[in-house]
Order: sequence, then C-alpha cells, then structure tokens
Amino acid sequence: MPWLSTLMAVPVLGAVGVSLVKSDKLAKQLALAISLVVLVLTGVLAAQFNPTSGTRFQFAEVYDWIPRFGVHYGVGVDGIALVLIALSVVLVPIVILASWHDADGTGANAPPKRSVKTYFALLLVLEAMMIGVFASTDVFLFYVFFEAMLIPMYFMIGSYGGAQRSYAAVKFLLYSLFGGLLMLVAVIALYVIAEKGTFMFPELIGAIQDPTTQKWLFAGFFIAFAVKAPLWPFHTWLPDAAAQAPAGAAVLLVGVLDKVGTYGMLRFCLELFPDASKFFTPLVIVLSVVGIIYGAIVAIGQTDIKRLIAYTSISHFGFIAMGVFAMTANAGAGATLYMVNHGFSTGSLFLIAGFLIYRRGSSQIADYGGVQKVAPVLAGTFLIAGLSSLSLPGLSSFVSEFMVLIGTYEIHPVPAIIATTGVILAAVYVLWMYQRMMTGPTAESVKLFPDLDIREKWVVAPLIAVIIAVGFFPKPLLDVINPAVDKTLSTVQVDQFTPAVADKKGAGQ
Amino acid sequence: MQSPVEIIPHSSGVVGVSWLMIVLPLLGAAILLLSGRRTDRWGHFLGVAMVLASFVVAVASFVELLGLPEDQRRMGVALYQFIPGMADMGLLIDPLSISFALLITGVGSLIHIYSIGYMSHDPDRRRFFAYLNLFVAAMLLLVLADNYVALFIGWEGVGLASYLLIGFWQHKPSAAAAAKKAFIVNRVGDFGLLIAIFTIWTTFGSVAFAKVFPLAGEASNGTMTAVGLLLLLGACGKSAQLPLQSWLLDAMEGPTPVSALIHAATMVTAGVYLIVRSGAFFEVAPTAQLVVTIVGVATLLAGAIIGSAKDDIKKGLAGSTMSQIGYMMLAAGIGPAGYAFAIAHLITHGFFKANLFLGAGSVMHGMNDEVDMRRYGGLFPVMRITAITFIIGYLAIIGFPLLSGYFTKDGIIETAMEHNQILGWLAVLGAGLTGFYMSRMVFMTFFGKKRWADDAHPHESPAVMTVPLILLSIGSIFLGAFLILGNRFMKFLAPAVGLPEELPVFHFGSTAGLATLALVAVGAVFAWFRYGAADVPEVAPRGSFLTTFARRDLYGDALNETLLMRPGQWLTRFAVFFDNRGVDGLVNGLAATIGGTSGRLRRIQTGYVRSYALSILFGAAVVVGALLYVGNM
Amino acid sequence: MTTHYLVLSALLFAIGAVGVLVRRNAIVVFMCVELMLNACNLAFVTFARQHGNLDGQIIAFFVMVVAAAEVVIGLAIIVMIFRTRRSASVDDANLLKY
Amino acid sequence: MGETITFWVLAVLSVAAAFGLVFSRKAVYSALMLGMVMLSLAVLYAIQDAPFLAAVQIIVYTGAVMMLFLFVLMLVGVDSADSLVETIRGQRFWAAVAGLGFAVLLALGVGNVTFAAPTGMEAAVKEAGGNVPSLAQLLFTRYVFAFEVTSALLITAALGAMVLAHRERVRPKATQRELARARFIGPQPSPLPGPGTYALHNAIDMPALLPDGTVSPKSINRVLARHDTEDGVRPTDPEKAALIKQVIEKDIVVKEAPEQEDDR
Repeated sequence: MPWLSTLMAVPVLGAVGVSLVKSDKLAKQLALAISLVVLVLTGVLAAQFNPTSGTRFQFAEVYDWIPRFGVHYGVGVDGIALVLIALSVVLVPIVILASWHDADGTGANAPPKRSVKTYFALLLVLEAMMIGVFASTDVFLFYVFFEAMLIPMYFMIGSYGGAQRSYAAVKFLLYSLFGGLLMLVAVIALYVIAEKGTFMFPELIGAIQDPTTQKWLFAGFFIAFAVKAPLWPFHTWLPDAAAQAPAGAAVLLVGVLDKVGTYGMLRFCLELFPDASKFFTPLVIVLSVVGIIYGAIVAIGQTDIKRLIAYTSISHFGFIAMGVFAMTANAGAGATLYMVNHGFSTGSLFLIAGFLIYRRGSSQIADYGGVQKVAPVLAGTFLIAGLSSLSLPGLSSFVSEFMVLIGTYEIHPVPAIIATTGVILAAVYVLWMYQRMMTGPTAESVKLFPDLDIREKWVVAPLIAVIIAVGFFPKPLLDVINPAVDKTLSTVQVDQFTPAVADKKGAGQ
Repeated sequence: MQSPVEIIPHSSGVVGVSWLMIVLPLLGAAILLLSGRRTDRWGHFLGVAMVLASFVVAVASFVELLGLPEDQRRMGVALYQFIPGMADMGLLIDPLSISFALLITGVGSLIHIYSIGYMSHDPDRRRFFAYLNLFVAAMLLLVLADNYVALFIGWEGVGLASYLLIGFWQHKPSAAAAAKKAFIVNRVGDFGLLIAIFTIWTTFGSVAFAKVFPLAGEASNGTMTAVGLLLLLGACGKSAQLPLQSWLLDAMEGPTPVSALIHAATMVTAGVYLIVRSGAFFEVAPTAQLVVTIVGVATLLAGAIIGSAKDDIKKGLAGSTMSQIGYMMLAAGIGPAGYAFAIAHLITHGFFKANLFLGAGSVMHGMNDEVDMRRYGGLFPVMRITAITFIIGYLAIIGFPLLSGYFTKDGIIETAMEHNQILGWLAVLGAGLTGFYMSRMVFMTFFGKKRWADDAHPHESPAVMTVPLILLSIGSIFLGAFLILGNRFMKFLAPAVGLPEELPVFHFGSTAGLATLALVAVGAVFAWFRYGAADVPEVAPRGSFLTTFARRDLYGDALNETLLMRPGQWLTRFAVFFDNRGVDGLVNGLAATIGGTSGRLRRIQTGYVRSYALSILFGAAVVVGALLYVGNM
Repeated sequence: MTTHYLVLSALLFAIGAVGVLVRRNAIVVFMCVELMLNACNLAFVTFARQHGNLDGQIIAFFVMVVAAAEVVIGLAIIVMIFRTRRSASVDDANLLKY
Repeated sequence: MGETITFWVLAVLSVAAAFGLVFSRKAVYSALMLGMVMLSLAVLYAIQDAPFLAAVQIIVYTGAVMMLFLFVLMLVGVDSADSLVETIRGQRFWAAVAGLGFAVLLALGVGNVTFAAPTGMEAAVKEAGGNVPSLAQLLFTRYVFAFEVTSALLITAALGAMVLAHRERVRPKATQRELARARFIGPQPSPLPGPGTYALHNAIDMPALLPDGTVSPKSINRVLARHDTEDGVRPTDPEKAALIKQVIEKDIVVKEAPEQEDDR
C-alpha cells in the first residue's frame, strides 16, 4: 500500500472537500476529522516502521516524474523523517481545534471575519506539504515541497494575521524565496556536476568529491536552510511573521515549517557535502552559539508575547543547528529530538498565548497581570509550556537540549559551555514573562477572563501530556531516531569521541 | 581512607520497590493538580498520606539495609532506560541516600501535618499540598538517583517546587519576584552542575555513580579540579552559599512551612549532598576541596552576620540557615573525616531548624502574620508550647552542651581545627555569632516587653501544629548524641563515603569545644543585655555601618544589581535595538535600496518612443560593429 | 557597381533612421520608416542582380506588400490618435511610462 | 556607362530628397520628397533588371501609399508645421551620432567586400521568358504559402483600418424633432445670417453692418426707428444712435417738405 502517498492525498482531498461544503461549522468538523484520519494513518505507519531494519528509507515509492531530467516522485521515511512527520500530523488537529474561532470574527477582540473554509483548507494543504517535504527522497521533489509550503503559509499570514500582516507575509515570502532560489541553483548544479542523471537522494550521496564544488553547493543549500530555520543573522523575518500570523499558523510555522531548515541541514548538507560540512562546522557553530545567546537576550527585551516566543525559538534553533553540526551521535540525536520537542513546547506556548490574546485582544505583555488568580488552569498550562521552553528536566526539551549540549561538549567544549549559559537566559525570559503576565495583582482588564473551556483544554492537554511523557521517557523516540542519525553520521565519516578515561570493561553503558 | 563498597544490583524486597518513595508523592501531586476544586475538601489529607506512605517505604528500606552485612549496603535499583546509551533511570539505596530519604520523608511528613493547620484558611491549600508533594518527590529523586542525569532531574525538580512554593502567594509582586530570583540564581548554579556533568561524561564515558567514581583517580588532576569547582558552583546555587546566596533571604516570601521544609531542612542541603556524594572526585582534587572549605567558612560568617541584623524573624532564620550550611560545606570540603559530621549536622539541623521555622510560623500564626521581631516581645506566657519548643531548637543550634547541635557542630569545628587552624578558629567565631543572633531572636520574641500591634491577639496554635513542633524538638534534643557518640553515624555511612584512616573520638572539653562554648556564652550574654534586659525600640535604629552592611545582606543584592542586572538590562536594550535597527535594519535597508534603485532606474522609461528608438539604433549599430569585428577576425 | 548601390542603400537607411529619431510628427516618422524599408528593398534588388537570383526581388515584393498593410494600419492609428488628442506628435503619446 | 550616369544622378537626387524628407518643416514637403526618393528608386530597380518591382514601386508606393499619406496629412492639417525645438535633451546629437555611426559601419562593411561583376538576371529569367513570368512562377510555386499569408495580412489590414477609423456613436442619432426642440431652447431660434454679411443677427430691427464695421444707413428701417425713438428705446452704441437720429430727422425733413409744399 502506498502509505506516504495516501498520507499526502488524504489532506489534499480533504482540503477540496472542506472548500466545497456549505456551512462553516461543517467545514471545521470535516477538517478536524480529516486531520485525525491522517493522524491515525500515521500511527499505523509508525507501528509498521522498523528502525533497526537494513533498509534506510522505508515505505519507499519511486515513480518517474520528469524522466528527461531524472526527476522522480520519490518518497520514503527513515527515523528522522518519521518523527518529524509524526510531529506535523499531531500538531495539525490540535491547531485546527485551537483555531476553531480564529476566522469567525466572533468575540469581543477578534479580528474581522474572513473565509473560514479557506483557512481550514489551507491548513490541510499545508499538512500534506509538510508530510511531503519530510518524506521526499528526491532532491528536486524536496525543493518543490520546500517552496510550495510557502504558499499556504503566505496566505494564512497575509489574510488571517494581525495588523501588520501584509508586511510580515511579504517579508516572510521574500526571505524564504531568496534562500530557496539559492538552493534551486545548488540543486541544479548538483544534478549537473554529479552527472548521475538523477535527483534521487540516495544515489547522489558521495557523488560530489571535489572539495571546492562541495563548498559552493553546500553554501547554496545551507543558506536556504539557515534562512528557513532561521539561524542568526537571517532571523528577522521570524518575529514579524510569527507575531502577525494567527496563533495556529504561528505554531505550524515555527513548530514544523522552520524544522525543514534544520532537517535539511542534517539530511542534505551533511550527507551530500560531508567535507564541506566539516570545513564550515566552526562557522556554523559560531552562528548557532551567537543565535542561542542573542535570541535569548533579545527575547528578554521583548514587550510582545508572540515576538518573545519567536525570539526564544531563534535561540532554540541555535541549539538544533549546533547539535546537527557537532556531528556526534548524541548531538545529532538530540538535535532531531529537539526538533520534535520544540514543536510541542513552542507550539503550546503559541497556542496558549493565542488563547490569552483572544481574551484580551492585545499581545502586549504589559496589558496583562495577575491572570493566575482568575484563570489558574490557563496560567498553569502556560507555565508548563514555558518551563518546557526553558528545558526544565522532566519536560521534553530538557532531554534534547541536554543531549545536544553534551554531544557538542564531546568535541567542541567551549561553544557548548557558552551555549549552556543559554539555560540561564532561558530562565530569565520565561519566568520574567510569567511574572509580568500571570502574577501580581490582577489587572482590571483581565478581571473577567474565563478559564480554559473544554475545547481549549482538549487543545492543551495532549501537548502537555506529550511534553511530560517525552520528558520522562524519551526512549521510544530515541530508538527510532538513533539508527537514522548513526547512519547519517557514518555517511559523513566523523570520528566519534572516546572518553579520556575509559572503563576497563568497555566504555559507556 | 577506606574506599566505599561497590554497588550491587538489587531488585527484590522493599528496596526493589523503593521507587514507590518517589512515585507516591508524585502521584499525590498529579492527582491534586489535575482534579481541580473537587478535591479541595480532602486534598491535604491525600498529600499527607502520600508523604507518610513514602516515609514508611523509606523506613522499611532502611530496616532492610540495616539487615544486610556492611559490604552489601549499596544497592542499585535499575528502573528503565532514560537516554539510551547515556543515562538510565535508577536508584541507589545506600546509607547516605537513605539517611536523606528518612530526613526528607520524616521531617517532610511533620511539616505536611503542620501545614494542615497553618494553611487552613488559605483557599488554595490543595495546590499548596500538591506542590509540597511534588517537592518531596523531586528531592527524593535527587538523593536516590544513581547517576548525575537523574540527580539533575531531581535537582531542577526541587528548584521548580521551590519556585512554585516561594511564589505561592503570587498576587504579591514581591513573592513572584522572589520566586523568579530564586529560580534564576539556582540556574546559575545549575549551569555549573551541567558543565560538570558534561565533563564527567566526556572524561569517563558515563554518568553513573557506579561507573565514574572508581575511575576518579585515573583522570587528570586538572579535570577533576574543574569538575569539583563546577559541582561546587552547582552546590552554591542550591545551598545559597557565597556568591549565590542572595535568593535565600528573598525566598522567605513563601509560606513558613515551605521555608522550614525547603529552605531550611532539605533542599538547601542538596549542595552538601552533592559534594559528599561526589567525594570521590574531590578527594583527588585538593584545590577544589580547599575552595569548598573557604566557601563554607565565608558563608557561615556571612550568614551569621546577616542573621544578627535582621528584624524579620524568618530572614534571621534564613541567615542562620546559610550559616549552618556553611558549616556543613566546611565539613564536606575536609574529606572523609568531615563527611559524617557534615551529614550528621545536616540531619540535626534539619530537625532543629525545621523546629525553629515552624515555631516562628506558629508565632506568626498567632500574631496575624507579623514577622517583625520588634513587634513581638513577651510572648512566652501566651504560647508556651511554641516557646518551649523554640527554645529547645535555639539551644540545639547554639550548641548547648548535650543537645543535638552541640555534638554535630563541635565535631565539625574540631575536625576543621585539625585540618586547618585558621578555618577552625573562624568556625569558632561563627559559633559565637550564632550564640548572639539566636539569643537575640529568642529574647526579642518571647521575653522583654510586649510590643505587639494594637490588633494582635496572640494565642497558642492548634494541636495539628504543636504536635510536629514537639516531635521535632525531641529530635533536636537527642539526635546529635545518638549519631555522634561512638561514631555510630560515621560507621553507618562508611559503605557510601568511606572512613577516615583514623576514627575521631569525641571528647568533652577540648580546647576548641571550650572556646566555642565560651564564645557562645559571650554572644548570648551580649544579646541579653542588648535585647533581653534593655528595651527594644519598635522602629529599628539606624545602627552602625556594620549593622547596615548586614541588614543589606552584605550588599549582595546591590552587587548583583550593579554587576549583572544593570549591564544585563543595557545589553538587552542594546540587543533589541541592534536587532530592530541593525540586523533588521540591514535587511530592510537592502530592500529599500533595491526599491530606491529601481525607482530611479524606472525613470529611464520616459515614455518617449523616440528615446526607445534611439537605444534600438545604438543596439543595432553595436550588433553591426560586432559582426564586422567578428567577421574580420 | 554593386558596392555603390549598397552604400546608397545604407545611406538612405541611416537617413531614415535619423529621421525617425528627430522628427516628432507621427506622419513624417512614418515616412522615414518607409524610407528605411525602401533602402532595404534597394539592397535586396541589388543582391538579386549580383547573384542572378530572383529570390531577392520576391522578398522586396513581399516587403512592399507588408509595407502597404503596415501603412494602412499605421495611418489609421495616427488618425485615431489625432482625433482624440488633437495632435500627431509622437512625444505627446507618452503615457506608457514609469 | 549609361547605368553609371543614371546611378549617380539618381543617387544624388535620392539622398538629397531623403535629407529634404527629414529636414523640411512642413509635412507636405516631406511627403513630396519621399515621393521623389521612391521614384528614383523605381528607376534604379528598373536599371537593375527588376522591371516588375519598378512598376510596383511606382504603382503601389508612389501611387497608393503616398496618396494615403497625403490624405492623412490633409485630415491632420496640411499646413501644420513642426516646431523645431527639440524637447528631449541630447536626442538630436545622439541620433546624429548613432545614424552616422551606423551608416559608416555599414558602408565600411560593404566597402570591405570586393564584388565580382554582377551575374545579371538573364540566366534566371530565361527559362520562364522574362522577369514578370519568372517572378510569377516563383510566387505561385515556392512562395505560394507566403503569398497566401500576405493576402490574409492585407485583408486583416483592411479590416483593421476600418475598425480603427470607425468612430463609435456614443448616443443615438438626433431626430428632426429633437433638433428643432434644441434650436428653440437655444439662444438663437432664427437662422444665422448668410455668408458675406458681418451681422451677428439676422433681424429686421437691426441695421446691417458695412465691411468696416459701421452701420449701413440704408439698412435702417425708418418706421421702426421712429417707433423706437418715440418709445425712448435707443441703441446703446452712440454711433448707431446718432445714425438713427440722423435718419429720423431726415425723414422728418422729407416729411416736412411736402407739408411745406402743401402749405405753400
């Protein structure tokens, strides 16, 4: 059974269906149902996935697309892709449920009414593309999805966003296109120089041997991914886009779309251009560390909740990129896990911030105060999401951040130490935000806040549950991720570290 | 020194289910938090029951441990794989961890019970008990973990619980700020601990105690010194040692049982636990040990000085806590000779300091939550049980002969004296200061004139609060003698931390002991003249430079503010400005440049067809020229 | 002799081109275009004789036909523009700019 | 020799005419100059063995196309002269540079080539027996498709010219009734004065004006003038008023005289 094609087809057909039904309410219910079907299908797929099997890309489907240029419709998943697809399909139903009234125009402070059906159809189209981009095993197909993803997101920001939405949407689009075009050049050059007559990723591994060529092609790919991720200093589109996007779209933007950047670094940059990756490692690690500290410091100074969360993400993306380029088993697995965990923790922060903004009509931190007194559940879930963001042990982000740092420390101790100061800054920005918004005397404007209703609880509960579960028991995810990361690193051929003082009975556990 | 025994995997008996110690209070916290208002009526009983059950498991494990021969008294309980290939979730039941477990669950239970009464009027009592349960679970994970990663989870878990409990009354901005401060300062310490764990991992390829400690001797001295200092940084954060002491005094914003449980008896001693647990590293890094002792002594003096000037009874006690933990640090830095005294003092301190805090809470409970000692005075007749238990705690802490504190503190001072005369005498001086400030507290609170506020109607607290006080004071009287005499505790701990080559013998009336007693007496008498016999003004007099210095927490906050907060704020403002104008400005500037250039370039399109024709003709001429050129080549 | 014809053709073409560039009256501009076309025809005819091949004359013939059609349409457009703008100056029709 | 003389005469003539085309201020002159060039070229075609093209050149170009130009010129205004002021800065200079450069380059290119003596058309036209049959043969065999396409082009052009020149009626044509109505609502219901008079009005009570603008005394109706005078209505124009007064007085004099005669 063509599992992955089915996974993509269901939301696309669903989007068509959603845009055809008469009533808005039915459209929402249909969208939710479709996304849940996709979730179930992914569950079945994940159950059949065998992380330790010899075949790297499982559920592979390869058909000719443009035979003249060796372009294929090639999909397949390994452990890394699988967990990211899982992240996407888990987040989409949650986002749909969370965005239930976003386009309605109801509520005292809601934005004006816009087409509800279009919004949910766009969400489903986006879901299909997110699955596609992670599942592509053809570099050209990956590029197509990479760019096509921008379209639904552009409309979601540009039509359903806040006051500055068109500025943010255009900035987002131009930035991403800029990176994407560099990547297109590199993709074509890769095809031409490799002389393999195909765009299939597995066949292109090791095709480029010349170090100078590798460096140029690496730069083309890397800048695209650095813009997408975003890495410092290509980050300024993210705060605008995330702050202007509706909360649901912001979750998918920061939670999933941006992961394509770091995923691309891990999958394509490292494996296609191993020597160039090693050459550029110091530069990337410096950029990552700067991003970690810089993102955190700028986040501390923000006065807008959504911008603050966006800047925390820039800091977190620094961790992920650092983990990818540390090129150790722990850091690589940690970075992959971080991609998933960051999706959940930042996703829940954005969604709960969205609930707050829906109630108050303002995203300024100064407009809140003492929310904990009137809406304890809201405040509590916000705190948990925030604590996950500052990677409190026992919550999911800790495991990944710890692995990234320890893995980086194995090879690059100094950057790892500097990056670790990020955990202090993280505590400052999260807790200060919590202090300003949730504690203290209850502000007049929040006196009448209702606590989370049933729908909102259903939105938050699965996220919190995942955050805590992965925080204490990350093994199932790591078991899927580890073999894939090890395979990647063996392609890159990096020497794994050995402890200074080895146990005589064999190092490690 | 006699090296500790190896860890034996164990999965049967009570020890096999010792994880219940952690899971039960965690379950309690989860139920209380998730159930909402439904459990408001009986939630506190559930919280108490969970901790009591945990205590029962701890006692049972302890009994089972005692039943084993000494060389088998380190039992590893594997639970599950946490991060495959790096860290597994597992517990280590040995004399050291079980001592802590008993202290945490025992004193914890008493404080839980006490809280039923203390928090009876608070609408959020259920949430309070949930947080307390969460704390107990995290603290137990910290001390029972068999590797550094699991320890770190507990370490941060108690930090979270501490944050939640300090900020329990969130509507008070001061409480919220204090909670945040505590967490952030702790994070600075955690940073050190994290780097220490990284270094341990890269040095030994493992983070499990069982794997790394036997190899400690093989690592380079520099590495071990670094690990030791980093661990010390972590310990300083958690245990409020210099230079990370500033959060503890603010942490008194939390409800008093929290101060008793977390900020006196258990959590703040985690740093001492960490140093003692990592003794294997410190023993091969004498420099790190020396720094530990110096930090300990500095903090014990600083805490005592701060405690001497505070009028807020809880802050006075907080200063005292700092000081006492300084003693423990001092002992822990000395090595195997000091470990037993450090832990013993830790345990007795857990009892008498909890006793003192709860007593202070009881006083506040009767005085409409007044904390200013200048508004107390003459309370002895109206709250006799509280007063008597408080005085027992007081006598214990100042080292009144034959009470708990006497044995443990004297042990530390004498060990320090043998180790290093300067440190020893400074510790003696600290003891004298203890005598002064604790006496001052007792005299100001229970004796002298009544300086109560007009609406104060002091009364004795209910039995649910006084019974824990009585139990704790019994511990405060006898525990020290029980642990120290005959080196009972030292031998018990030996499987975990080893024994010194020469067992100390406790003798009454040693030079250091007598000097300590004399200084304490001087301090107490001085306090009597200042605060017992003389009238205490209701408003604090300006005081000398030293008093101001102490009242301002030795300018610790001012230092932090000048050195870290202000530059941090500037940096933040600059970074935000730089991001908006610099990075984003560059991008937007580039966009504007392109837009402007094309705007100007656009002017070439004049709309005059003749201009276009001219350029076409030029183009044609160029083409013809090129053709000719190429043709002639 | 062929060279002379060709140079004459080039000269006429260039004069026509300059005329297109400097005159503003659309009709005169048009005449200049016709001049350029004629210059080309001369070249075609000259080459036809040079090579003894009728194709050049055929092409010149087609050029004439097309030029006739072009003149019809062009003049119709000029008349139309003149009707609406009361001017036959090519500089006046400069709305399509920037 | 004859060809050379013809060439040089016509070459000079056509280049001069071409300059005239470009530089004459009046469009009509330009058109005539163009005609001159075309006729010269026609002769040049003829001496280059292209009699058919020469004929077509004269018939189509000089006959049809040039007439079309002249018609349009008349529509637009024959005597309209271009202003000589150049509005686009540098246009003339650069146009001259480009034109000169272009001509020089072409001339250089052509001059560099050494041509053999022309082959001549004799061989090519021998088979079909003459220039016109040969061209016809080619047109209807090898170039038949292009030929058909040109016919389509011509039809399209004709249709296009009609469509372009057609003026769309924006409102329905006015009926006689509407025209009459409009006339009586308007300021002047009466017909306008006929050509040749300078009067603004065509009414019996208004004196006619002489070519120099003065009132013709003969045109003043005496009866009306007297009534006007009695009613105290006087033209505002003092000259006219004086004339009327004079006419009336003369009338009285005339009247009085018979009375006097009668009296006599």
